[in-house]
Amino acid sequence: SKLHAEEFEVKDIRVDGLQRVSAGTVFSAFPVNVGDEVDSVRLVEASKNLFKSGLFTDIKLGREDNDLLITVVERPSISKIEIDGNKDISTDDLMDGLKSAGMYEGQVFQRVTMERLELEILRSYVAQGRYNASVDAEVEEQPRNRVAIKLNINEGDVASIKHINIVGNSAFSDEELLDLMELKTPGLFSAFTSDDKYAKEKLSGDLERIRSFYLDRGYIKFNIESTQVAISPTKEDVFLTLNITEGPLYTIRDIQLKGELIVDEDEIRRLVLVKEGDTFSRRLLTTTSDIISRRLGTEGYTFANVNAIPEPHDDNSATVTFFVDPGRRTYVRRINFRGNVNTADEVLRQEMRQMEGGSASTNLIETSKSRLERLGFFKTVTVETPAVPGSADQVDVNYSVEEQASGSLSASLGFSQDSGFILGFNVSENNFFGTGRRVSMGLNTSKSVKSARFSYLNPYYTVDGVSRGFSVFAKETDFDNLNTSAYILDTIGGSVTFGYPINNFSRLNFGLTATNDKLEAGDESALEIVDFVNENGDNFDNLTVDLSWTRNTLNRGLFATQGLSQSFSTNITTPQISDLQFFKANYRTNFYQPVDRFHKWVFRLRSDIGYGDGYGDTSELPFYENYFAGGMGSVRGYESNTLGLKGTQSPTDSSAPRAFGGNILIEGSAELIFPIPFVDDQSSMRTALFFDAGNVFDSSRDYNPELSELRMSTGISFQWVTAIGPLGFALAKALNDQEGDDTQIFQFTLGQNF
Amino acid sequence: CGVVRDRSNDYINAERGDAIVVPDWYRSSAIESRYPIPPIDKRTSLPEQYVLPTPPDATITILTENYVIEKLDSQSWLLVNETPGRIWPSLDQFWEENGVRVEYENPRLGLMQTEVLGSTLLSKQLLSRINLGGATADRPLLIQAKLGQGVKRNTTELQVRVLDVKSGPQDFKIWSGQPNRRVAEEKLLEIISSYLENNQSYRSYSLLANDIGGTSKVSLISGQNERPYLKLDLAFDRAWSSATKGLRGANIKVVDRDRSGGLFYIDYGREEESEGWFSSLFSGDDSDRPEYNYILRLEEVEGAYRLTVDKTDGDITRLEEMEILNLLLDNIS
Amino acid sequence: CSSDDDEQEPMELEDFDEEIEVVKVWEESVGDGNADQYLKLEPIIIGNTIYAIDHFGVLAAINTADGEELWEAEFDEPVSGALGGDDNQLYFATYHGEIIAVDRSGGMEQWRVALTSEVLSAPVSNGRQVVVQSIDGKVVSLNAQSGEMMWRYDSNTPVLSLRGTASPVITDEFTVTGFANGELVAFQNITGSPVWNAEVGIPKGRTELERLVDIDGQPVIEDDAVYTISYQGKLSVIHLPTGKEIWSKQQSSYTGVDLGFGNVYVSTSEGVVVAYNQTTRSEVWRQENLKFRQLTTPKAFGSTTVVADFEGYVHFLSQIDGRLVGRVHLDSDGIRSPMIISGDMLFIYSNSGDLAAYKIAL
Amino acid sequence: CSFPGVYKINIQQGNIITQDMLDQLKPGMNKRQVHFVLGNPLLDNVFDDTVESYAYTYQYAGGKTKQQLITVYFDEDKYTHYTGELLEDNPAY
Amino acid sequence: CASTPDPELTEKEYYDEAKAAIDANNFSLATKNLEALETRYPFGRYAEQAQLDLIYARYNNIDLEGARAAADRFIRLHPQSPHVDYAYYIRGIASYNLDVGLASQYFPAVDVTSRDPGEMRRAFDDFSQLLTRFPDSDYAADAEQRMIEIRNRLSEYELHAARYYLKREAYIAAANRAAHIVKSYPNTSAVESALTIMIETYRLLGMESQADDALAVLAANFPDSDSFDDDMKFKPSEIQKQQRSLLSVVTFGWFE
Repeated sequence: SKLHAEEFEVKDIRVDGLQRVSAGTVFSAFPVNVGDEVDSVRLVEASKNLFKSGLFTDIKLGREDNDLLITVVERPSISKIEIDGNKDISTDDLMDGLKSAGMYEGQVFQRVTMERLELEILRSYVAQGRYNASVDAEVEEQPRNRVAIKLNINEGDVASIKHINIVGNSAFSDEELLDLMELKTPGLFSAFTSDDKYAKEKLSGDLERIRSFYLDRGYIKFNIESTQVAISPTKEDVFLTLNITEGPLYTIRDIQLKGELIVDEDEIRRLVLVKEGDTFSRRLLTTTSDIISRRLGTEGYTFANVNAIPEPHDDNSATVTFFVDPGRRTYVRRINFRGNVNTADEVLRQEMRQMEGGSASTNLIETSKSRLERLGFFKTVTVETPAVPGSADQVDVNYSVEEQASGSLSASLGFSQDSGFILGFNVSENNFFGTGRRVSMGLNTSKSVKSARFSYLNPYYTVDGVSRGFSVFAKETDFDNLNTSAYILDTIGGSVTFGYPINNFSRLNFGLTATNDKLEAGDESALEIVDFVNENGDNFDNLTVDLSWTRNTLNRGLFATQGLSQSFSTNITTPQISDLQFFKANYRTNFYQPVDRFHKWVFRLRSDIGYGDGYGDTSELPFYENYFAGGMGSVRGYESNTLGLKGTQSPTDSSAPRAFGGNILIEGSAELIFPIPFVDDQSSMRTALFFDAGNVFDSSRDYNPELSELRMSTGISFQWVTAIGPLGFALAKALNDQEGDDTQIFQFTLGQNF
Repeated sequence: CGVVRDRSNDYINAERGDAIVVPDWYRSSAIESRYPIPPIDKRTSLPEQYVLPTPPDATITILTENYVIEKLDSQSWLLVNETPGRIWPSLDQFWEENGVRVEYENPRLGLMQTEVLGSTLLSKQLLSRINLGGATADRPLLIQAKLGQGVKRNTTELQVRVLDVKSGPQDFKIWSGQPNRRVAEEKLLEIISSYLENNQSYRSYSLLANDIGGTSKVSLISGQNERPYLKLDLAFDRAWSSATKGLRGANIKVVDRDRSGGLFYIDYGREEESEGWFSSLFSGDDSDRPEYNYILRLEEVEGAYRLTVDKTDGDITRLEEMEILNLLLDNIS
Repeated sequence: CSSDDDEQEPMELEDFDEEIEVVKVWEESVGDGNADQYLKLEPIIIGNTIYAIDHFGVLAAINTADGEELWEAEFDEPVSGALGGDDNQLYFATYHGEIIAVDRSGGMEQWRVALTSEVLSAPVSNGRQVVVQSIDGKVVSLNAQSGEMMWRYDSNTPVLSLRGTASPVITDEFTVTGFANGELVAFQNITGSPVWNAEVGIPKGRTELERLVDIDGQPVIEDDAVYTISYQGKLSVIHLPTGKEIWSKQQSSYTGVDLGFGNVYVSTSEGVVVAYNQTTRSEVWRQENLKFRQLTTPKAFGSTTVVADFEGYVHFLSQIDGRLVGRVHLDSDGIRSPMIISGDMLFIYSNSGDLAAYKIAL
Repeated sequence: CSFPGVYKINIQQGNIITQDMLDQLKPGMNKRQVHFVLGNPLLDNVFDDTVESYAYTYQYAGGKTKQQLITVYFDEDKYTHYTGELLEDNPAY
Repeated sequence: CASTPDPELTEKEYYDEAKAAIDANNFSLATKNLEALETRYPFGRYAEQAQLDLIYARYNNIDLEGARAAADRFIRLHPQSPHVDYAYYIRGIASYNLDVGLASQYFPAVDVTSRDPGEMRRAFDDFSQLLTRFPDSDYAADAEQRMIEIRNRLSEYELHAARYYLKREAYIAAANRAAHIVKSYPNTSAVESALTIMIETYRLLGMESQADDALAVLAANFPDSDSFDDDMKFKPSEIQKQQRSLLSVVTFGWFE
């Protein structure tokens, strides 16, 4: 049934050789219909179209009087793909690569795609410096027109860099330039960091670093003439040679500003970081350009574009011209939030400093982003400002957040020898049901402590951030087994607090707390307690006024890496109304300074200074208001609340003397926060090396603060924020513990983030 | 106390607001719901407590065996677990191998009629196999076969008639509902059934026979001598919204549309000139390039809607038509 | 469970019956040789003095006959290219990309010129001009007396190349050298304009590795024919005046070639020593017991062909059929610099700086 | 002592229009040209496309809000005139 | 070192085992069998049914992402199958429930409309495809009702933003949010309040004609809205000046 050249009218079309592909697919991909007049040219064209479907390895056209016969051979489908021998590139990445090229189980197998993929995988290995890697695919025929593919990969080993040589450098030494580079000749840690392994991307990164190193130090004409990468015949060693020409050192002759400045010229001139005579520095110029465009951004020109063009002259000086193009004044049409599945829209929107329908300002958008981060409800906050399609001067601002647990829930049922059965239920949530309100409540009973508390705070009672909150608490503590001197104290009370922002970072808070304390000094109580009770009685009603000022510029609510938070708070009992007259004042600071660009290494300083004293007819700070020190959150390495003077024992008390605290607290710690190796998602963990120092002193027993008296310790701490709350562990070594101090090597807390 | 309640069924009493009526002297074109809900035909009442529906059982369509002869009072037919498009060519093959020439064929009705049997040795053997050989050899006989869509999807029903005819040239007889020679016809069905069963490898499909029964709602008709068009077997607003959806799915830029005229003005297949504010600054407001280069027309023909495409300047080539319509077909929902 | 094919494991040395007796005439130590760098600091013989320089700039002149040191000079330079020289001056180059000329009588520095990149091969001089090739594919000719630039040639270098470059060979009229892109080019000595350009290695294959075609050995010229060989390319014999290829063989080596006894000797990149007959152009013999021992350029010496390896063994093969006839051991740090023959003496400078002279006892 | 009150941020809303923008308006311009001169109006108008409002408000530290409204009139998509006058200054933040 | 693959069953055996597992609510076993059937007999007679059951099994195995992926695959492989409407429907249901948090499902106090609907937007598109292609599917009614709820929820989200801006006294932002509701969510529960907000903000901004337009539309569509007193006069209700002075907060509003 040879195909005749001349035309004929198709009566029917028959397809032979189909196994899996449906006849419909063939008919729709073969643009010829029953009743069509066809000639060989049109048929060839049609069969080419059918071939394009990629489903068939072979298509033959035949003719039986007026029936058109299409005989096809289907491509086999892939039944299984196996990959082995790969270590450096994960199997999933390889599978994804195959999938994106249309090679996955059930799909049609195309040999040409297979070869292309082999080449691509090989090339990605070579790019990683694995020069003697080999990739080959075995295709095994299987029944029912299927094929199984086995990809054998031999990664070979990575050529290590044996020699890096820079030719043509005179202004800076080889060591200085080599130090900039990520690629190194094998050093001590190369087995871990594998920085001696050659990779093309790393080389281009290094070249860029060297180039900006020179351009930042005045060498405008610096140029990398050529780089050679050579390999030893055994393919194990790589030799890098960089040939550079430094060119002369340039200084800046003068600075010119061109384009529409929007802001007056001398304000812009003040922002320029370089002046006549300075050595030329590209980094300073690009930073200046950023500063100017951000300044224009605040004026509403978010699409401002500023760039510095140096014009070298032959007397080794250069004129720098800043071209300022403000673009159009832009407005924000809508602010959208994505990802706040549990947190209400208002909780995010009330942090916004940028208004919808207002002139767009880059720093208002940035401040809003850091305010969201400072809430501590979100693991990550990202912002983009896409232009609104169809309008040249409007943008949308899209914040996408990733929520994280912002509180702790702990129910404890335990037993310890000294406080017997412990039953506790504590929940504290800073974002109560996503409403942004802070709620915490606790019920705890044990032999030594029975307490109940409830507190509520609405940080945004008014839209400006005036906060209002209240709390009630009742507590009965038998101190004798809390390694503090023995007495029983029953307290009940409540407080109401208000607070309001006085500027972007600081707040003023004030409130009233009414308490009733009942004291019972047991026969084992320390003498100081007995004296106090004799002097002041054992039942006090106090109304204290609490005033505090806080200022917080931390960049994140949880695990900050930059910024400073300080708070100065005082609480004074009101003279006439309260039975006791005393005051306490505290100054706390928390300072973070990132070491590297990615904030992986952060230096932290924490300090906490407190002083309390009686006034009027109360001679000293009531002992139960004493500060305590030691333990987690204070001076690690010492048992909690055991630092400072001990209470003088009553003659009848046989047990060891117990800590009594003091009215002066001095405490601080310095930490180096470091990334945990081999763990990639560290957003909810933090490890740090720490040095703690601190103690409590007691002016009334003239145990006054001295440096030598400060107990010190060092060690390593680990914090992990889990769904039920923050866990804290610390391994600490007390440095100058003196006789009588109770040290503890391992300490942990649940539910207390600090 | 209502504090804790499973709310996953509350969606039942969400009510649909009715469209805003805008007093006629206002412009209302700005109002266009971004979340239109397509109309549905089947309105069932919703249970209070929602239960995830189990998947429909499509296995009933899988026959236990592939070739079954079924009888219902006098009628008998062969049920095959294959589409008619595939059985038709196999049947051709069967006649050929039994030396019988097919005189008349009407694939659209699935009807075949053979020549008078007995003219070849093979056809004589066939006659004897359905015990009509020997004594009755002289009387002229021919066979009619009728293929139809099975009750279940992708299945075929085959019936045969052995007809007594007068000698001489025959015409294409009308298919008779009643069997003629029942015993011979049933025997013939068995023979065909076993033939088909051990010729499964012969898998040839016929385009004509493929259409026996059943077509889909949206199809691309590209007859040889007429312009290709998308046939939308839908009411106007369903057709209009499917076309809109198709255009959006194929992300073809719709510059303007005229719903009453059934027209879409689209800008397709041109490099996206950089439309930054620079160009509007210098090239004045009406840039020389016309906003759209193709027009899609939705018009009603014989009860169904047709979507054709035309070019604004110059006449459109068949390739362009097929390209745009195929792109739309893939994305129409 | 895919078994790692044991590619490229150096073969163990088998014993054989000695047929010749090799005598060490003298041995001197000159600095630290190639130190731990991957260098080939080949010494040079001018007249009856052999000059050798090590990686740290220790230059010694030694009498070829008795190994007496005539003079020694110290240069505080990271020497990377082997010694070149002519009647009155010696030349060597450093990692800093500088070529330094010293006078041949006492090693006094005459001039020094900065080049564009590292130099790993020996400059060559014909008394009037010095031609030096740096690893960025550039060839520079300097006036021998003043060091003034005469001409310069740039060749395009591939993204990845084998470590090492060829040193040019200079005749009265032409300078010929091979490049990392597999091309052999001849230059007019005075003007430096390229006379012809022969493709010895043609890059083929899928990855940068498979496309390596460096020519790293120094070409050898013998009566109007240039013998050279490229890595993963060809052993080619090119007609010097016209640049036409006379004959060639599919072969691969990253060292040079030598002629002797009517044969061309090659040690391939897989450590097989092969001899081809110059006239019949067919393979005469091949020695396969030294596979993957990183062999140096073979040298025709007396009736033998000599080649040294990475463990410091020097193997003497019979020029007739390539069988092992003699072996000595010089320095277990290995021998990588090409050996030199002058008269009936063989001079070897080992990786850790031993300079030895050998003779074959008749 | 002047006790620090509640810090209230400034609220700026609406298009910032200047006199030289208004001077560029010429009757007969179409909407695109008007938008090019004045910028896109931030206030969506839903029901009436013959008028566009360029409103501007500025509330300093939660205090009184000063307002400005420029209404631009069109006839069949052709600019006719505008009403309203500008405040002396209209800061952006 | 190649692990020994478990024995290869016939197509029907895999299917029957999966069917039994589903009936016994052992959905992880069912998923394992169905996935094995699909890879070994990608084009067998049971392939279509297996892929359908896989959607159901994965959903009940609390693997909503997997159910969605299985539905996508079914739609791509069997566009003509009469049961493809089930795939569209379950894909929608999976997206609908993907982001539903514990709190928002069981605590009515949590106003779910002010949270990001997350994948519900995608659920709306999936259901919309179902309704467009299969208006007569028996899942259409349920899908439609969910679409109505999603749409209402989206419009309420806009209303929250509008009301915040009223409190923030950013009246242009509030007006735009309200206008956006009227323009893009014309047939939802938030339209009435949106119109009221438009009227009040336009009046405040001095845009009398626009305010009247909005009032006319409100009257036309919501004659019995409680913004009208009995003789149809408009009573502003949305804008309430918040007491933002410190004194009022401290004194619980007694003193301004």
